[in-house]
Amino acid sequence: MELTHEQAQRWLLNFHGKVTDNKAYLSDLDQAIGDGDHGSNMARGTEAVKEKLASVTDESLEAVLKQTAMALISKVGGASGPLYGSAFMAMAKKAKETRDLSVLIEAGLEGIKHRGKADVGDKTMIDMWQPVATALKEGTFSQATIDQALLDVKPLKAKKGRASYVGDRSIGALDPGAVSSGYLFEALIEEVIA
Amino acid sequence: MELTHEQAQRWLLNFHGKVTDNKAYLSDLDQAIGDGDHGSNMARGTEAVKEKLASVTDESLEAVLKQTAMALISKVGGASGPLYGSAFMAMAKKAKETRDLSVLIEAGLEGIKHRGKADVGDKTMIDMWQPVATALKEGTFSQATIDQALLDVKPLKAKKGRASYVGDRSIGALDPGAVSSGYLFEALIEEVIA
Amino acid sequence: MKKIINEPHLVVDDLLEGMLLAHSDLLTRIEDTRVVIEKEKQATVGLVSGGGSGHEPAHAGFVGDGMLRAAVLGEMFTSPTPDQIYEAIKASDTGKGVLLIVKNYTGDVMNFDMAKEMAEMEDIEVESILVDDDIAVEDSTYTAGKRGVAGTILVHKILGHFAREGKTLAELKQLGDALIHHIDTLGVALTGATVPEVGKPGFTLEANEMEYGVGIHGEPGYRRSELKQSHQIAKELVTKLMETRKETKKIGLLVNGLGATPIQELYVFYRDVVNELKAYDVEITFQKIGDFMTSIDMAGLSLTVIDLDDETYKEALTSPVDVLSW
Amino acid sequence: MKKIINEPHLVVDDLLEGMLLAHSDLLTRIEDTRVVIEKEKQATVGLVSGGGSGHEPAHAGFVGDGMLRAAVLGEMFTSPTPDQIYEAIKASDTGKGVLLIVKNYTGDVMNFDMAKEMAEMEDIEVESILVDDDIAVEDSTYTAGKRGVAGTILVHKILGHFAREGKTLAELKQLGDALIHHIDTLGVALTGATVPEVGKPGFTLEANEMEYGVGIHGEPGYRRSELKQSHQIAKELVTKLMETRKETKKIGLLVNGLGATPIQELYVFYRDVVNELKAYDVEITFQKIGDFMTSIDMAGLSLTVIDLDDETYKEALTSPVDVLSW
Ligand SMILES: Nc1ncnc2c1ncn2[C@@H]1O[C@H](COP(=O)(O)OP(=O)(O)O)[C@@H](O)[C@H]1O
Ligand SMILES: Nc1ncnc2c1ncn2[C@@H]1O[C@H](COP(=O)(O)OP(=O)(O)O)[C@@H](O)[C@H]1O
Ligand SMILES: [Mg+2]
Ligand SMILES: [Mg+2]
Ligand SMILES: [Mg+2]
Ligand SMILES: [Mg+2]
Repeated sequence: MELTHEQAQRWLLNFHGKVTDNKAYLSDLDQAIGDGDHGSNMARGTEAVKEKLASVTDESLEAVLKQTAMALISKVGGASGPLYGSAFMAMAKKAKETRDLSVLIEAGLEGIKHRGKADVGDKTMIDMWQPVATALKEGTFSQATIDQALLDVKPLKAKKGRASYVGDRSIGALDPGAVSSGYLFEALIEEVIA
Repeated sequence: MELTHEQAQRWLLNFHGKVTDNKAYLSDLDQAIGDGDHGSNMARGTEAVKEKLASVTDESLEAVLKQTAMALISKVGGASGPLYGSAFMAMAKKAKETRDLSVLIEAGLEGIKHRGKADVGDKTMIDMWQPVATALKEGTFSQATIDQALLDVKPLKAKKGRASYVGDRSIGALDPGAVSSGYLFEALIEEVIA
Repeated sequence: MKKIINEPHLVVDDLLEGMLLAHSDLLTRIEDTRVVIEKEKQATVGLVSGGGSGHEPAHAGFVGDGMLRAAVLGEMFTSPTPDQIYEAIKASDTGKGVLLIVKNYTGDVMNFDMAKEMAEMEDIEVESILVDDDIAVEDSTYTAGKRGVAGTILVHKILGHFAREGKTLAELKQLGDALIHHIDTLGVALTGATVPEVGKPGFTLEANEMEYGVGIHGEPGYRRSELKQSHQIAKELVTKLMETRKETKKIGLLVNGLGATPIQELYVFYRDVVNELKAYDVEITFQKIGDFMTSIDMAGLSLTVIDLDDETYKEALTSPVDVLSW
Repeated sequence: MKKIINEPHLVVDDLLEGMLLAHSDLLTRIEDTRVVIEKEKQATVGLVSGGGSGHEPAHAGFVGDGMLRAAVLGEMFTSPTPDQIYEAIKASDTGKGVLLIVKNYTGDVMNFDMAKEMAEMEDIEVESILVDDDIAVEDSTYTAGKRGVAGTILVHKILGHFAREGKTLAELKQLGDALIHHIDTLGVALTGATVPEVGKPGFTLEANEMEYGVGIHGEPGYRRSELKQSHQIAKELVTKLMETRKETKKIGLLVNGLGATPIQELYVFYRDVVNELKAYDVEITFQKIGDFMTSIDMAGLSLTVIDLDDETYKEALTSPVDVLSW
């Protein structure tokens, strides 16, 4: 499946909507095992993405993804800013070669892993990106992929980011970055796949 | 009625007992219209009086009163320290001339008024000392004098000391210094007059 | 009551010990007293201040070259006793006399007066200045007069400067008496202060309440109100403090935290004060932001305004000093 | 949440504005950024630090001659973004390169790294030091590593001194990497910290509870316990901090308030720390007591120990600086 720049625009606007609606919930999740700012961080960031996209004149997928990356990098801060930013920057680079959605998401995932030096099972957003990337490649991606990933992330013990400081207390909790990434992929289903 | 130095000793020890027993109550009264330390101040002071009196070798009324004054001045601080201290210092000076109880208390009262530049009706310890001094002179002093003074002090509005800052809010409250002075005169009844 | 302390009745001794352990290069203690005195004394008039404890860093944090010679620490919120003040006076005199800087509270006034009487009997020259900068309190025959609060620190600094310059006791007394009319303060609280030995706050405010015009011993103020935003508080305080300043062209500001207020809030508030002052024809030529005269663990702050049209005040405020907390 | 602020999302802008209004003689702001930079730059290596806001006076309070060249302020408890850090780097370079002093938090590390990459693309020489003094956290493959907390201030001071002395970027990097192994910190909290936009504390402690080993962003620590007395807390912290110091003969101490702790408690605690240290064969040759690296309005404190057998560290810690909050 190919991703067009119009689709990408709709996808990111939809993501902004979901994050805005769930800002308090994301911060609550972060307060339990982190520092309680993931909701405000992502709301600020996706707001900036929305503004940036409104003024993108270059009608290319690469431009949409790159502007998204720049907006996230320069507005979010914290851990999630560089991570989401690196994901979209990697996707933008990959968009020079291909518009294949599964390849792009795979590139984004690699961007996150490279920037955060984390991997599957560390209880981070990677535990959402990885199953989604795999499912996309295998053609099995659906809402069920996201739901399952959220179930799977809960019992993990955090080994990266702030949540690693609470040790065993992180077991049983949802990871805020995995949840916000879940919104990203729900938006993808709604705007691109469905 | 004459005051002996043994009586004075018993009087002051009894006063110490009453203050110690009612330390928390005095501080509570002070917290309502002042700063909440009158109980600790007076407990610390009368404890010092007790210690000082145990080591008084000069068996004279003047010595007992003077040592009491010194102990109070150097241990209480706040407003009540100089006031009680000045009262006993004035009584000690007067004891050079006379042992007459009503004259001595009158002298103590003058000491307080002079030091604190306050007078009857300002809602201070003077509103206890004045009626007691008058009653002693007129030979009518009894527990009823103290009880009546406490009733009379309540409706007054404080014009001196910390309590003056709360303005009308002091109306209806007991004045902590009047109450501690009430203990002093109850002790006088128990040890000297009864 | 949540505090990092040992036995509540030991707080004053413990903090004093800590202070002296930490700053033994600068400060020492007169034996068997709670008097903190500078180690190196110049042959100038000695400035002595003090009062109840609980206002840290006041007053010991202002002892040193260019400010106070000695500070007397009373029990928590309770003025020190005359014998202690007397020891401070004696040790501070180098033959040039001693100036007492007293905050206007009944207890402080009486205890410092008695100490002064004691010192005069020993032929030490002593004068005193009564600071009463708190305009929350009416100065009338129905009160003990306005209270001395955070503005006292500015008196320490200015008179300390002039003492170091070699002014005589009589000159300092005159300067001080004139100076205090140029300093006004107003405070607000979000919480009461808890004296360790009492164990509960002096007054209680609901989660959405604040109090205007509090003193530094947890005395309640002139109005309880719902919690306001910083700019609204700034407006009320600035309006009241500028009322009597129609002629003033230059002012200095002191934003003082009351003990539990984070520095970030002091800076937010300072911004709003400067904003409010735009409506007035004054220039801010000096400012100081931090914890100087606290009220134990009270959340809140005070704003002090000092007239600085007299250039010597500004000079005195900005000269270097060797103290812990200026 | 009781705070003297305006709209919660404006706190960082408001406090920054207040700070710059108050200290325009010393500090300025890079236009359109939240970067605070010293007005007069020496031609030395520029030290740049920063992080989330809420740690005031860190880091802007340490900008000036002898410490930092610039500080980058992020949102409350959120590391600043790479573009802002990059602006700070650019403005801090005088051709001698720039040293980043970063507290070890995933977000800070990544954002500073990205900024470093951006600067290197512009041919600015940049090195970075990662401070991880918080021994409350295990440094293992199962954590993001030890955190950077109050000890960072000592790194600012020591490297700031050496930068002023003219050391090169490579020398400073080497000195810094060695230095961080000599600094350890442990913190305790009596209350959580409330991020203004969140409106409730990061964690809640009962009236009789405290937490050992907290971070400076309200991260919970290693143990919750009933409220202890100061000397008991001192014992636990000193024991843990001295465990790795069998050979050390001279140490420095930093007692740091976390935002809502009155100075009086810091001094009580300092006394107890000195008492506890009597059981060890060490001399305390430097000490610092106050609010340096706070956690918004958290009640609590941290204790930092630095090895000072190396005399140059002591010299670097005590040289004069021209900053707001050292
Ligand atoms: N090293 C890492 N690799 C991948 N994701 C990470 C890493 N560290 C943190 N995260 C993600 O970032 C999220 C937290 O983001 P956020 O709260 O915005 O930043 P911060 O932790 O700086 O406050 C976590 O829930 C987690 O999913
Ligand atoms: N000017 C004064 N004259 C007489 N008594 C006074 C005066 N000022 C205060 N008092 C008395 O002192 C009492 C308060 O004493 P205390 O609480 O020990 O001191 P402080 O007010 O300094 O805390 C008041 O209740 C009042 O009776
Ligand atoms: Mg977070
Ligand atoms: Mg009282
Ligand atoms: Mg008192
Ligand atoms: Mg954060």
